[in-house]
Amino acid sequence: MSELMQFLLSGATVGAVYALVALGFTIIYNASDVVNFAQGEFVMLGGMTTVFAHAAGLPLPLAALVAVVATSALGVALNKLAIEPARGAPVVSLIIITIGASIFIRGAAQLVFDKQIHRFPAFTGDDPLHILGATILPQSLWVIGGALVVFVALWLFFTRTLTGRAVLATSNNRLAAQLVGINTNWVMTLSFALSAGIGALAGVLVTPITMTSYDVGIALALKGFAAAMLGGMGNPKGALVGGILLGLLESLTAGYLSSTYKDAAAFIVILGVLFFMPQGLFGRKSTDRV
Amino acid sequence: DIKIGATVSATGPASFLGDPEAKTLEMLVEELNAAGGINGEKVELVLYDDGGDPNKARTFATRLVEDDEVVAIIGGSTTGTTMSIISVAEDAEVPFISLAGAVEIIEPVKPFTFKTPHTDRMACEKIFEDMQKRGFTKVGMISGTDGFGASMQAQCKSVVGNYGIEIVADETYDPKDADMTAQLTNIKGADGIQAVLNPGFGQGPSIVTRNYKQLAIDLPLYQSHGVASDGFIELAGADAAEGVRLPGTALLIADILPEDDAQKPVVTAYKAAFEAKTGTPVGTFGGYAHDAFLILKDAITRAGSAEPAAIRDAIEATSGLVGTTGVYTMSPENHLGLDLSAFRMLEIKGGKWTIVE
Amino acid sequence: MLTVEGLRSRYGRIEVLHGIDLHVDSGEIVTVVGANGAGKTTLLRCLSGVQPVSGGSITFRGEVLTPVPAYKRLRRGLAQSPEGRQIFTNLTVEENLRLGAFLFSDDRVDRDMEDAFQMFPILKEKRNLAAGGLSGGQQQMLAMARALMGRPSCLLLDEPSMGLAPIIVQQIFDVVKGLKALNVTVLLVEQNAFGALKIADRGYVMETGHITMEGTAAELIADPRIREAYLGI
Amino acid sequence: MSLLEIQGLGITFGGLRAVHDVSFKVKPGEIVSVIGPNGAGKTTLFNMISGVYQPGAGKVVLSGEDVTAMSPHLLARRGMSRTFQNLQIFQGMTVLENAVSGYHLQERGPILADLLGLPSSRRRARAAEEGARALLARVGLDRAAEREAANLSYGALKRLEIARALALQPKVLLLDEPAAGCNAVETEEIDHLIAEVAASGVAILLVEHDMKMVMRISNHIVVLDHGEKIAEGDPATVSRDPAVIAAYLGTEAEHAHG
Amino acid sequence: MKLTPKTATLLVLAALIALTPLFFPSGYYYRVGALIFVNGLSVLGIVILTGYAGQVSLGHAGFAGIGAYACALAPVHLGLHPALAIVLGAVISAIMAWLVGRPILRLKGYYLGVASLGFGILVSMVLSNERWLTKGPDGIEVPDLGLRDLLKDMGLKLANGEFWYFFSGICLLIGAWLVLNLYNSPTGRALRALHGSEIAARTVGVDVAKLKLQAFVISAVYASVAGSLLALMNKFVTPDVAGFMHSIEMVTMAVLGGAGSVLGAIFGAGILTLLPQVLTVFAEYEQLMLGAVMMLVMIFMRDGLLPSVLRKIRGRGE
Ligand SMILES: Nc1ncnc2c1ncn2[C@@H]1O[C@H](COP(=O)(O)OP(=O)(O)OP(=O)(O)O)[C@@H](O)[C@H]1O
Ligand SMILES: Nc1ncnc2c1ncn2[C@@H]1O[C@H](COP(=O)(O)OP(=O)(O)OP(=O)(O)O)[C@@H](O)[C@H]1O
Ligand SMILES: [Mg+2]
Ligand SMILES: [Mg+2]
Repeated sequence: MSELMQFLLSGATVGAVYALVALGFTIIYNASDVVNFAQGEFVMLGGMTTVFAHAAGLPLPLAALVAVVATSALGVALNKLAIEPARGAPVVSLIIITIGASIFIRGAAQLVFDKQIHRFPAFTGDDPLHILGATILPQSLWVIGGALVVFVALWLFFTRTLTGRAVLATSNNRLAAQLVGINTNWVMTLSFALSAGIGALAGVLVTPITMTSYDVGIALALKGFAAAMLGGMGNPKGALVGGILLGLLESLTAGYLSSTYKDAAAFIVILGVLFFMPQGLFGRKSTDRV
Repeated sequence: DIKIGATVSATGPASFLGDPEAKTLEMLVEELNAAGGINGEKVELVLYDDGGDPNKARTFATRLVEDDEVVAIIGGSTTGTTMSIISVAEDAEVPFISLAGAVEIIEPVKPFTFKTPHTDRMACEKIFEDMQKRGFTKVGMISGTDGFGASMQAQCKSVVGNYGIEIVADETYDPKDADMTAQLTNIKGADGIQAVLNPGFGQGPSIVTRNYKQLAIDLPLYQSHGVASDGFIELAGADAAEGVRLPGTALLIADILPEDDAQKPVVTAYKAAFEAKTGTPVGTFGGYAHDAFLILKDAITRAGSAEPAAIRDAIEATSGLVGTTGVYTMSPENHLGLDLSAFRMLEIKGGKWTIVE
Repeated sequence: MLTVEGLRSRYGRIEVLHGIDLHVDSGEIVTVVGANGAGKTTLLRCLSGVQPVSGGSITFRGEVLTPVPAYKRLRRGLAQSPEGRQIFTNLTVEENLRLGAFLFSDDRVDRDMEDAFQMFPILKEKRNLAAGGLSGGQQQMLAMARALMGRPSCLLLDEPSMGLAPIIVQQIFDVVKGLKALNVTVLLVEQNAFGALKIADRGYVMETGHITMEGTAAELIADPRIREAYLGI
Repeated sequence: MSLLEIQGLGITFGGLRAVHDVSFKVKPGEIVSVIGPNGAGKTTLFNMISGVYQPGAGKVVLSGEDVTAMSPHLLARRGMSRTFQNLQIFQGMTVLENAVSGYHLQERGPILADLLGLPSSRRRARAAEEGARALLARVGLDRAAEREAANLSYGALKRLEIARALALQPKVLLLDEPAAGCNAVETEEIDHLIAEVAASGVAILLVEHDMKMVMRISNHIVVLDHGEKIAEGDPATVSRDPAVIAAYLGTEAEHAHG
Repeated sequence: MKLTPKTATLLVLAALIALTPLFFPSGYYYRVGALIFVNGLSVLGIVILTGYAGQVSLGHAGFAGIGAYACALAPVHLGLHPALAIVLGAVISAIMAWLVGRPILRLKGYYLGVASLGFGILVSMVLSNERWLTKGPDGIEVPDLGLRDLLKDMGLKLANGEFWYFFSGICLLIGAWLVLNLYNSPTGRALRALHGSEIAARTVGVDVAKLKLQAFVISAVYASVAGSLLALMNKFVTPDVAGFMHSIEMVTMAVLGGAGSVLGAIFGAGILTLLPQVLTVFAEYEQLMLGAVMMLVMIFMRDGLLPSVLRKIRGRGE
């Protein structure tokens, strides 16, 4: 029993990490249909900037704020310098741009920062909390809470605000969006700022658990991508559920079957789900008619 | 000028290895040239970053021998990159000193291939020796699935029987995993388990150590030489790392080595220089590059020539050369030249490395 | 109100508008007729700013529009119901309409929406369904309604009757005529040239990127060339 | 004997009865038009007949064979072909290539032959191309053959779709608003084309809102409203039917005759 | 004879392969050339799958892994000649592609991407974790192809690098010839049609499911053969060959060069293979430059390098 509980807590922790990354994908995807493969780098920047700002003497909360703001600014710059000039390019080209950006950011990070592994102290100490015979670190609660908060915020944004609707409209039909007076460039800028900010926030939250270094981005982006697809790309609910589910799958497989093939099990489940639900769990079906 | 080539994994998944190696080589060449070079000739280092990709490593090795026409190659941070360089060096008859762990690199012996790190089998032996001394007979393993962890896991399993020890739990994790409590919960629950060994490098072992503490597992934890660096204590936290043992080199304990230890001056000098130059703590891996360069320098000096064949012969004749990793004595049958004594069993106490016994 | 002088536009290296001159006065309904590929759609796209202009000028209420980006033109009062409907297929009918009023956040939005629903009751029935599921004609109605939600002072309509049932076509033309009373100016591109000319004040004929004829609607309907080439009478 | 037989076809979308119990028959050489208000279910009916949607009820019988819910490519092999209300052209191909693609069933061969570029493969391709050029000329697009299809104007694309559908040399041709976006004169050209095709023995099922065209060329008209068949008969009967006038034609009814 | 685009492409390619060695200062260039050709070969598969049929795969390295490990394992365990091992690898890849493709090709866009990614990761996991067979993440040795010795016996003496340069060059030419044949053939046209509109393709009689599967299988064979060649050339292979990064690299090469055109994709393979070699002069700035080049190319040449360049040239000609 306590074993199962431990697996669940472990899965929830890891799942929340994936969910945070997956949530970061949603906004840019919703605005442009582009899966931003540099999303993992935003997470890395959040962690690394906090580490270095903290080391430079800033108190942790301030360092974290600096990291989120700086990363958002970088997101905006990415949009202005690389995505906007390529307007009208096919989606694959935009994806290659984001891959290029991720390589670029990683290359810059190893110069600006270093290639060491870093972490900073957990926000509220390292004394594990005990739940039904299992333990969880307080920082995990921060991560899980962070994922929930971001989810709720995004969900409200997309369903309750006109701006959120404008984001969806932009990806659905850019031309029409302009015709109804939406500044699509601004929507893109906003999306990149928000996505990058969420990514950085994820980095800040998870670093005390997972540690960080200049190259943690790829692996995170990959898992986050898988989680987002499992849940249905573009839907915050999908990102949250997909992330947590992926984390649970991994830890339960590691616990009960084989730790070696836990990633395999996760992907097999994803394949299975997509077989029956080709749009993921909560993905919206395209409603275009012929 | 004497052209020496190097290809290391300064970026990519193995940059923990390659980055300090690259920095060490650059630093040493600078130092050497400032001191007048070898036999009056300056040394030029041609350094490539293969990013941990064996295919790239082979291309760079080809480039080094065919295009840059170097007299020797240092590198191959990982076993994978090393293995793909070997045939290039052997075909071109250029001496090659690898910085990777696996035994296969030098077993069977190939004429031009050498290596500086201990083999992972030696690390296993050192650890099991210590476990045997403490009377453990049932232990668990949790290994990274990267080349380092997987290779050491396999080596350990092949020698563990010699020590009357049984592996009662065998778990793995992906090097990028964020949490290993699931695996550790299983290990914790294994029957009669007395100690746990964690082969791996990167952040994985730090996370394992922290999760170990979180789960309040009350058994001795052994790490591998893969994390032998002050950075590990910092990442895992002194609290969680308390009592962790691992086989390390003299480098880590430069300041507490007895004055009469032959390695003391070598490791102290390297540690001071490296930390001053890079601002990051020394680790075992930079030491491997240091020793490779040392062996090469020594060989060229003794050979009095920078011909690849002459250098090869001189490397094979290395004897009693004191490096950071240990004291090297090579022979036609032994292209590593280290023995178990090079490893020292270390334990973390109060956030510091101490020597066991 | 709207003046176009020497307007040129190209797709890549191929120019499809070779200097268009036309004007629409305030409160007027002006129609442009022409064969497939004449460049009517391109002209409207230039006016709404989604198509780059390579020469000439567009002046709207005394302001040169050329440098104004597309999304700002609705703020100036210029709305378009584009060719191919261009609705937001993934959003609901209501969301489509609300986005049509993206610039406004007052109570009038709800009233305008009720008006739209009154005009096209079917849209009210489907208000919470994804617009992509609508039938072709329903989508066309939505496109029209959405353009009206932007409270235009000048409305650009690209084949608004396409795919509509005859009874609705009649209604659309009535609506357009009714806009006149609200002092909304309309530039109407129609293949149903007869229907369009009947409600229009003036008309232009466009052939392969040139304006080849212009006149009052009555003149054009009476012109035998037009009758033969476009009205099929 | 009828070539295409629709028997009690129906489908619902989340509670909405988009089409309900619709039956009729089309004979070779006959032009049957389906008319009705927007949203009556005409396109949905087409989608069911052509295998794009799975009907919830009823049967589609083609040349005596039950082809209900059969995949479109199998229907194509049995001689059914269609155009789309919402254009479905092959982006990224030239106009000619779009038309040639219509010959797929005739020109296809073993993939290995195509990979190896065997003469047989080239022969097939050449034959299809010749046919396609002739068809493009028939719809007046021969001068645009080498242009990127995506760059054509709306009306031109409608005609390209007709050409592509004809390329299949169908026994049954479904046309969904072929004259949309064409002016009166252009519509008449399409009229002639359709009549010509029908005269060659093809059964044609037509959806169109241009009443002049419908009344001119239809042999038989089926009227749908809210998914159900509300009237049926020859043009003259249907256009005088008060229910049809109320639901659909409005005052246009006079024009159709005038 | 009229110079069709197909023969022109093949001639350009053949001339490049035959003539550039005249300018090679050292054997290293043969190695780089051979790498470009092998990468080009694997990217040709992507041309069919992505460029023609518009289906995304983020897991094609999995097939390269199968091809590579077939050459490492079959000669040792089955006593197969390495040349036959290439064939065996291709057959296994084809079968795997057929099995995997049937369920996943129903998916679209990113969903297909993630499903294929899953397949690639499964392959690379098996290669890393089944040590008893594959020797694990540190890699395994691959026997010599033996063809060079055969040529030597026939009196044609080539250095190892030279041999692989010409051998992979010829393989690339054959591969390119096949893909070019396909382009304007009925099947090629049907593939491009389903890219344009799947529903319309079906109504003109294209068996979309079957055709996608065929494209998937063919592209898998390309990746597999390229993987085999790479392994045989390096005489050593690690599970990295099947890794996610390698899959991404393939797609990037294709898109960067111009996925819809054979020469473009090969061009892309060339650029992405050469870049790391050229960028070594930037030492620590290498990654930075690589990323920047990728972004710049896609921003200013959105359809890929070669198509954009050609359009520029043609534009000036007019
Ligand atoms: N995206 C494009 N790229 C290149 N050429 C285009 C593009 N769109 C339209 N054209 C060409 O521009 C010309 C004018 O097209 P436009 O769509 O404006 O015609 P139209 O008068 O609206 O025709 P229709 O009545 O068929 O809608 C045509 O020759 C068309 O082929
Ligand atoms: N995929 C779908 N999802 C939801 N509703 C649908 C779908 N397809 C059709 N409908 C509904 O079914 C009804 C019939 O639509 P259909 O497109 O068949 O009409 P139509 O007769 O072709 O109209 P039009 O003349 O406007 O083209 C409409 O109310 C439409 O909203
Ligand atoms: Mg038009
Ligand atoms: Mg319809």
